[in-house]
Amino acid sequence: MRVELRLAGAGGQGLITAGIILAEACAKYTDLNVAQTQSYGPESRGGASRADVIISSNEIDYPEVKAPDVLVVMTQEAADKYIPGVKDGGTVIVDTTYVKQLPEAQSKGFKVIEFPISGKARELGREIVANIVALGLLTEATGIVPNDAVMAGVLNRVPKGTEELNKQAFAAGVEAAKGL
Amino acid sequence: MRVELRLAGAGGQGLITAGIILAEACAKYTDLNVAQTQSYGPESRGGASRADVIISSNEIDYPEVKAPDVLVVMTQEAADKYIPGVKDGGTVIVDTTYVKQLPEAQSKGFKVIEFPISGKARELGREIVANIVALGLLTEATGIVPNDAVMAGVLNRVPKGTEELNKQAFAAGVEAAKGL
Amino acid sequence: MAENKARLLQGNEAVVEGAIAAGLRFFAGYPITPSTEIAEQAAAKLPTVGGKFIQMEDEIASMAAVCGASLAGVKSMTATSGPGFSLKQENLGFAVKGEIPCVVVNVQRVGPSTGMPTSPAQGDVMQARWGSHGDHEIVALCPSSVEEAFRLTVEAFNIAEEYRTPVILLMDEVIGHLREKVVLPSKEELTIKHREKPSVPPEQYKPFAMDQGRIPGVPPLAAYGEGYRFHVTGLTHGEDGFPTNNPAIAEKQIKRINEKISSNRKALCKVERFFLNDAEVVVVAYGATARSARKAVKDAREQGIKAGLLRPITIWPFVEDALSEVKANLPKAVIVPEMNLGQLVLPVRRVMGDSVPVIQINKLAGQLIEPEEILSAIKEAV
Amino acid sequence: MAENKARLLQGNEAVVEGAIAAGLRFFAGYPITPSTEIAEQAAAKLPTVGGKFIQMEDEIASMAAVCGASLAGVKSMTATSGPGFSLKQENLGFAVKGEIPCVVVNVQRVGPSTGMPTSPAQGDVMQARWGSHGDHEIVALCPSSVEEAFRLTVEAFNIAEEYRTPVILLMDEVIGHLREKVVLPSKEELTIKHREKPSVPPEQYKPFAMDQGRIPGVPPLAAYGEGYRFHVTGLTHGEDGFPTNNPAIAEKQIKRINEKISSNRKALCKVERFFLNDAEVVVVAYGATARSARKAVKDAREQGIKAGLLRPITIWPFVEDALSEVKANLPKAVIVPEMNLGQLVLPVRRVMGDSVPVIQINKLAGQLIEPEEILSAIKEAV
Amino acid sequence: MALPLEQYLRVAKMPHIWCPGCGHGIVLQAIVRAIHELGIDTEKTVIVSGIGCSARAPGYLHFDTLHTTHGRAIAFATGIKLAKPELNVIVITGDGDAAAIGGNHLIHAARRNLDITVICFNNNIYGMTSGQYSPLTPQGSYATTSPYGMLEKPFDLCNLVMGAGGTFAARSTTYHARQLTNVIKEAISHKGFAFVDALSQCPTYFGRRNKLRTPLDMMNWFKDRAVPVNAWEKLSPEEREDKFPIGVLKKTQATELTEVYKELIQQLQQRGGE
Amino acid sequence: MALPLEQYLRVAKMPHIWCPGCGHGIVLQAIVRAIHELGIDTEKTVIVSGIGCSARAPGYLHFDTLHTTHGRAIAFATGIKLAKPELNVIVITGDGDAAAIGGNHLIHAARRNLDITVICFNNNIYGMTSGQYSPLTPQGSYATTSPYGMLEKPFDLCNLVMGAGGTFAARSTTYHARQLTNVIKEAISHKGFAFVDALSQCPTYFGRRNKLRTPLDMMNWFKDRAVPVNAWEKLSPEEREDKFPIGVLKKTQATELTEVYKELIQQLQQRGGE
Amino acid sequence: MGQTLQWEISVNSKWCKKCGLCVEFCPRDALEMDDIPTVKDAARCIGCLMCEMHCPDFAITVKRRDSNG
Amino acid sequence: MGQTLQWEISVNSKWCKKCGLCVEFCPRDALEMDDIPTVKDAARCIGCLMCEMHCPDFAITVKRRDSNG
Ligand SMILES: Cc1ncc(C[n+]2csc(CCOP(=O)(O)OP(=O)(O)O)c2C)c(N)n1
Ligand SMILES: Cc1ncc(C[n+]2csc(CCOP(=O)(O)OP(=O)(O)O)c2C)c(N)n1
Ligand code: SF4
Ligand code: SF4
Ligand code: SF4
Ligand code: SF4
Ligand code: SF4
Ligand code: SF4
Ligand SMILES: [Mg+2]
Ligand SMILES: [Mg+2]
Repeated sequence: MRVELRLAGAGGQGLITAGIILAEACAKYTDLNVAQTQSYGPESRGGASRADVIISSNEIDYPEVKAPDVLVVMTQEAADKYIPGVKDGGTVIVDTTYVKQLPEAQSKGFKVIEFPISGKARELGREIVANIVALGLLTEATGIVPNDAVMAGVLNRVPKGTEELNKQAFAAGVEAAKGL
Repeated sequence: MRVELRLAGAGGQGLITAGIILAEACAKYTDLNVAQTQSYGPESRGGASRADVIISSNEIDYPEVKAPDVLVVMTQEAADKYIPGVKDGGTVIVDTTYVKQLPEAQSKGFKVIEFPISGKARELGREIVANIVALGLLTEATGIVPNDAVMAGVLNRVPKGTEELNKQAFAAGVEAAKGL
Repeated sequence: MAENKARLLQGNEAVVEGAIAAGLRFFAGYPITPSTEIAEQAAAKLPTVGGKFIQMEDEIASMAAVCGASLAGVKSMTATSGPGFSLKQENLGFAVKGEIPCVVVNVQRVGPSTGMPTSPAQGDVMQARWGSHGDHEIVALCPSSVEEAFRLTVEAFNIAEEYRTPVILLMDEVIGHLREKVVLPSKEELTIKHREKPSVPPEQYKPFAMDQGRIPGVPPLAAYGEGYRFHVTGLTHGEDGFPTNNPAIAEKQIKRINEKISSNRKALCKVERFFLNDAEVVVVAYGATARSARKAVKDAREQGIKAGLLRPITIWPFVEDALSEVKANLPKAVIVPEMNLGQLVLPVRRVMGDSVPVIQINKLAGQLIEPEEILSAIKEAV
Repeated sequence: MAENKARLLQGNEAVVEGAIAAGLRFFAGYPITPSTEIAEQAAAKLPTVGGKFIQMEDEIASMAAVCGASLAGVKSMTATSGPGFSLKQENLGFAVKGEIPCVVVNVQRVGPSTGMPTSPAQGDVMQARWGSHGDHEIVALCPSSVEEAFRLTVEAFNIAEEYRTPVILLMDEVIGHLREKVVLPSKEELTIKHREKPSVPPEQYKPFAMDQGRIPGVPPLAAYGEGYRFHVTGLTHGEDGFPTNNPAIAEKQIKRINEKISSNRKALCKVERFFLNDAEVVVVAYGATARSARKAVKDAREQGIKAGLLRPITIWPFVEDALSEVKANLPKAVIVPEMNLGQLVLPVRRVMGDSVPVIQINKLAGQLIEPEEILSAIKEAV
Repeated sequence: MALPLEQYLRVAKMPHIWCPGCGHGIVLQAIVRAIHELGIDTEKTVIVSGIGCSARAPGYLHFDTLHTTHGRAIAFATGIKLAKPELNVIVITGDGDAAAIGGNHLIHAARRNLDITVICFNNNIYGMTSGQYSPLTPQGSYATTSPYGMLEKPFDLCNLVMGAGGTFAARSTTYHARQLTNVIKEAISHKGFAFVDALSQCPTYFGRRNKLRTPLDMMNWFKDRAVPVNAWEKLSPEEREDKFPIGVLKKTQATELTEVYKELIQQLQQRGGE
Repeated sequence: MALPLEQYLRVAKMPHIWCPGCGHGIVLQAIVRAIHELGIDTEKTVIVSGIGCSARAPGYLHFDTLHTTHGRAIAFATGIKLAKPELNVIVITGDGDAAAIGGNHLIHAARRNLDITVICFNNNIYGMTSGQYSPLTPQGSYATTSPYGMLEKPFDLCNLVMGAGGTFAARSTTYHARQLTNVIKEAISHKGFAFVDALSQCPTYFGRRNKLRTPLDMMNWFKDRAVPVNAWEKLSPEEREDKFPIGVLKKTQATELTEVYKELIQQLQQRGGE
Repeated sequence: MGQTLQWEISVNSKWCKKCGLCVEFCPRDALEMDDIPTVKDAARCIGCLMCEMHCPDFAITVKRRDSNG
Repeated sequence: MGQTLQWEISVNSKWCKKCGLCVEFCPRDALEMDDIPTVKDAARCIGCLMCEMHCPDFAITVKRRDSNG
């Protein structure tokens, strides 16, 4: 088993953190192997941001994602750029707050999960937790890493005083995935 | 024909200048080839000083002196160090002002010319022209480069106002060689 | 919920973990992508174990400070990438000449010049060997995974200390920035080596002795402030450490410093062999590229092709012996994929001579070579 | 008393004479033995021809200033020795990447580190090729006499200008400090080349065009202040000179910059062949060492031994073709004497493969290899 | 008045890569405005930079531009100016670029009094590499490499330049955009080496870590601490604590290097040169 | 009183390589005397140098000694001091070593206020490489690379160090050997970065070319131009022309880097460290 | 004439990064932040250029209208 | 006691480079330059150490004699 996940959007949306939390939970609480990479802008500026996670029951040789099984897109730009590369039969999670139009599907028959991720986060109080909402969605939708492991990871990484908000955000994401 | 000449003594005695003058005269006024090298101290400090000149009717391949045909020594240290390396049957010109004892001759049958070079220069007015006295001796003793060519080179290189003194010094060297 | 012993660690972080485990207590650096996390982690962690971090004014000063701290008896390291590695070369040569144990990490990015700062490359392989002026040997190690980044950092310190020499950890951006699941060895599992201290009284101490020390040619090293009052210089020096112009002594010393590495090839040269025994096509790959190569070899085997992988873990000194073994089996071809225009392939070709065709796969612009590219070369070769 | 046209000139002086004849009008340097006379002569002579000399604060700044002046349209040079050459590597890589014509002289002394500042060596041969990070090609020329120091300096400028690239004049202390009788060619006898200027209007100018210019892969170069308003960066860039992260463009550009040198080997690689036709033993030697080799070959011939000399005048790119010709004749041995631990012998071995034994003679501590040493190796080999 | 941007900017390369609210854009505009108001020939002006966020500026300027190696811009500029003294040479640099790795070139250019203008986009941090401390990071401030607060003292860049013998030194901030433009104008007009310490905000890496949450907070921080130079001179040492002077801090005339060179060459050529 | 030389010198390495009348020996003696008079532990003192005639000094000193690369002594010293703060670290450097290639390390060490002492053997010239100009060569003076007279302005090294934020700066000359010893003593005793500009003569390369024919001529040149710092403060700008102040020019206290570090480590370890 | 608007303010939405500094620096409160900055009350504008000069993105410009604009 | 010489001056001829600075700096004219510096008039010496401190070669030293020397 080798599953390739990708979270893509803009710098500042916290997708790298989300990717790391997922990967870390996977490392600590499962027997699976995991590798996480990300894209960097020129030195470190730049708008786009991308985090990749590979989870595998075997050794992970080639450490990069070539065709994600699961993709989360949180900007229109990311949607346009990455959706066409998703594996046949894969899953695409779309933040409908920002992604208004999906690129012409090349009939790869993948599953699309649409949810106003950022909007939900705003609703909860601060858009900054959109990444955690997305993480909830992703965790629940993939089902590879136990929800409580990821949740623990979230609480480990977020600033003091924001735990409650993040819990809610994660839960909202999980709910959304369940509901769909 | 390949003749190897060496002038050895202490820094400040002007032997490098003497070597260059001789080599330059040879280059400009004869059909012979010439190569001149010198020793450098650590970076550029240090007491000992040595100038080598190779004169040859053929191309000069290996540019360093291995066993001089003619050696001028102007300090005891130089005498001790370099006399043993002179070619069999070579010539050694000794500044008896400073060289008080010749190293045990390994019976190479070389010709020794002894002359109080620095003393003579002092006599003429300034010890600083000892190198030119030595040059006179060397030029005359070897007879490879015309005396007037070397003399012209001397006048070219020495500071303004010291021409007369240097002329005398050169002449004194030539005389000394003739007299011996 | 049962937490296992594993952690998620970034390659660059693993270097700092490994270094501190190996005894690192002084880090001087200057930020540069993609190595910066090493400095950042060192800044955060060193003071908690009583060590010091300093961000110097540039890479030259960093390398200098590292040498100074090491001579004061403290295990020291710096980290950089291409442009900074170029700047360190003069003082790296000083460390070689002064036989100062230390570790220099180069997380390679695309060059030449500023290049592509965030993109991976393996373009400094030859520079690691030849970047400083004058004849010198260098030890360079190249990890292919985060766990190995940890282990090889420990190993780099051990070699630096045992051989009194700077050791280069030659990473690439892929491994530096990659996060992987790792289980770090416990303190007990690790062998930590320390430089040999002089056993003679100060008056008899020769810091550059020809024939003292556990390893032939590696003289014991006192620390400043211990009463040995010794001299270290970048000038060619005798056994006592003072400059010499005596060609015989100079030649002996320069040779000793070179040979303490070159004649210990056996001990220093580590490789990983993967399906080599009966391999008809051998891939020689290192760093991140070796991971693609491994995948390609596995895929080839699955398709019934007898492919194998030789992975140099030690990049310098060059793994001549392992390569000669490969040559002895006369494979149909040796394939050398590199994220550069072809660097380690040069000594590979030299060893293979006219007997074995050497095929190179090169990618320059910051993209990891893919398993498929290697696989198809393998297929072509058989 | 008839004065002939000859002069007595030092190797270092000849470099300055050659440079000024080639059009040098800007020199930035930092003193270092044994190259200092080059700076001193440049300081004295340049202002007399309207040029500028500046002693910068260090070698890094010197290399930078040289690049700046060249982009302003003025032929520029710097000179140094090992430690300074190490420091220049980062900006040398910038010159390669920015395709900035200039000449860098390295008068080699004994290394590593401070080494033996006044003693000759050939220890920076590999550094010249690989000293800067990232994949880059370098042109390096190596004179064996004072006259050749003059001629190759002119040639270095010509190549720099024609190929828009830094060129290294790789001398050794023997040639740098040697004074010899030379007859310098007159202005008329010399071919002086200049960089190609753009023929298009500024709006259309692409300073890093893939396919413009007299020599394929060498785009014309405007000068600052001429209205072209172009951009130069050390980042990997596209044809317009602006940074790109597009791997395809990046790959093309890096390849172009490398291939404009590597694919012009034929034009760039100069050698001297001496008694090679029927040689049973071939000596491959360069710089001062080649003079001893020449003597040894002559002596061998006198003794009836069929020895020959191949002298690489171009050190980099490596004279593969000439070496392959040598290999084709299957001599009994190739002998490579070097004042280092064995550097150019590495590519020689690579080319000779398993067919021809390669014997190396190495001397490290600042002494010129003597003809007798080479001769006896020749005798042993036949 | 609005600037004719097409004349000065490579508009096709815009928008620039800087983060929202980054002060560098404000300093860049001040430079463009200064050049515009001075009416300098854009074809005879070269802009040189090192490496950093700041150093990306020349890429957006429609001039001859040179984006060099980290810290070395001034040394490259020295070659350009000496080779072609008729060019205006302006160096754009960062606090890391100019004062960390490039400190030596800065002080030597100041000493030589070569007629170039150096404008330091001083945001107290290494922006490009994501927030390490620089030699301008205030003691106690947080950066990724000073997780316990900066332990070292920062430079005062104008003092450094003046200590090196520089003939012109000025400081302003992005808050004082108009004054900043004016001191840049003076700097460019100065015959000799001119240095401008242009305080700029890096909200992304300095602000966030140091409780200055918005670009405006950072600019207000400048406002609260900046004291016009004539007022500054009247402050006691205690009053100066935590404050800094803005305006032209030094302006003197001295022989300028390209002028000296010109004379030397003329003399030599009169003597009969070659 | 005569010094117990065997205690401080590697007598077997003497005589040193310096030329007759070279000022470097006088400065070296002043250092030895200062150390002797302060009663410093020679086993806990490291002497570090770069490259140059001056930089050869450590080879003659019976201490732990380090002869590094050109210009980098202060950076090496920084590593030593930070790694083992209990050591006294003294840097011996030349004007080329400290101010040309090494200028950046000098100003950064001054800024950091790391407790090391830097003594610059300032002979206005590159001695070791035979007389090229240095950043301290007076305008108009001759050197092998300024055959038409030095075109650039020199640094005032104490001003440079003070401009960089240095807490201690002093100057003296070989003529004023006793005072030189005293300022070196003060410098070594200073807690923090201390810089001494020790004017020294190079008769071989500076003197000869500049009509100062003997070492004594050169030392008299120092005498004629040196003004004690209290007298200096009373001079008008015109009176200062061609003169320079000697003595301790600045001495202030500020937090010292190894001290700051010590506190940080203590704090962290109290917090529960690892 | 007093009524005619003297100043024309334009925002380049392609370059604007929405930092809001123009709005903050307007001494006359003539601007407000919508998605991008917009003119709240053109009549208040006195053409002081504070908005323009504090825009890091060259995205807001203030021009004097032709006298008979 | 007044007559006893208080100061013992010694010159290390192996280290002395004959620069003459010691002689020049003696305020009491107690030294003179022979081949190497020598004491001309020991009685004039006041032990001021000017000679010693200005010697670049550590070659001249001035010691106080034992009180009953
Ligand atoms: C030789 C070298 N060292 C380090 C770097 C990495 N680097 C790039 S920019 C930078 C710092 C930039 O800081 P600053 O000059 O203050 O500019 P800012 O980004 O803050 O505008 C560093 C360390 C490099 N490119 N080259
Ligand atoms: C990197 C490097 N550049 C240049 C040199 C050559 N070099 C050696 S000493 C020196 C100058 C020494 O001058 P200074 O520091 O004033 O010392 P002095 O000899 O005058 O005492 C130079 C340029 C070197 N050794 N290394
Ligand atoms: S990181 Fe800081 S300096 Fe760089 S662009 Fe962003 S705000 Fe500006
Ligand atoms: S060259 Fe000058 S500095 Fe060097 S030892 Fe001689 S006199 Fe002293
Ligand atoms: S010009 Fe002045 S008043 Fe008008 S909108 Fe801009 S800031 Fe406000
Ligand atoms: S200041 Fe500029 S970038 Fe910021 S909101 Fe206003 S127009 Fe947009
Ligand atoms: S101690 Fe003083 S008085 Fe005595 S000899 Fe020396 S200089 Fe003269
Ligand atoms: S000062 Fe010293 S070296 Fe000079 S003459 Fe006197 S004793 Fe000799
Ligand atoms: Mg900055
Ligand atoms: Mg000096």
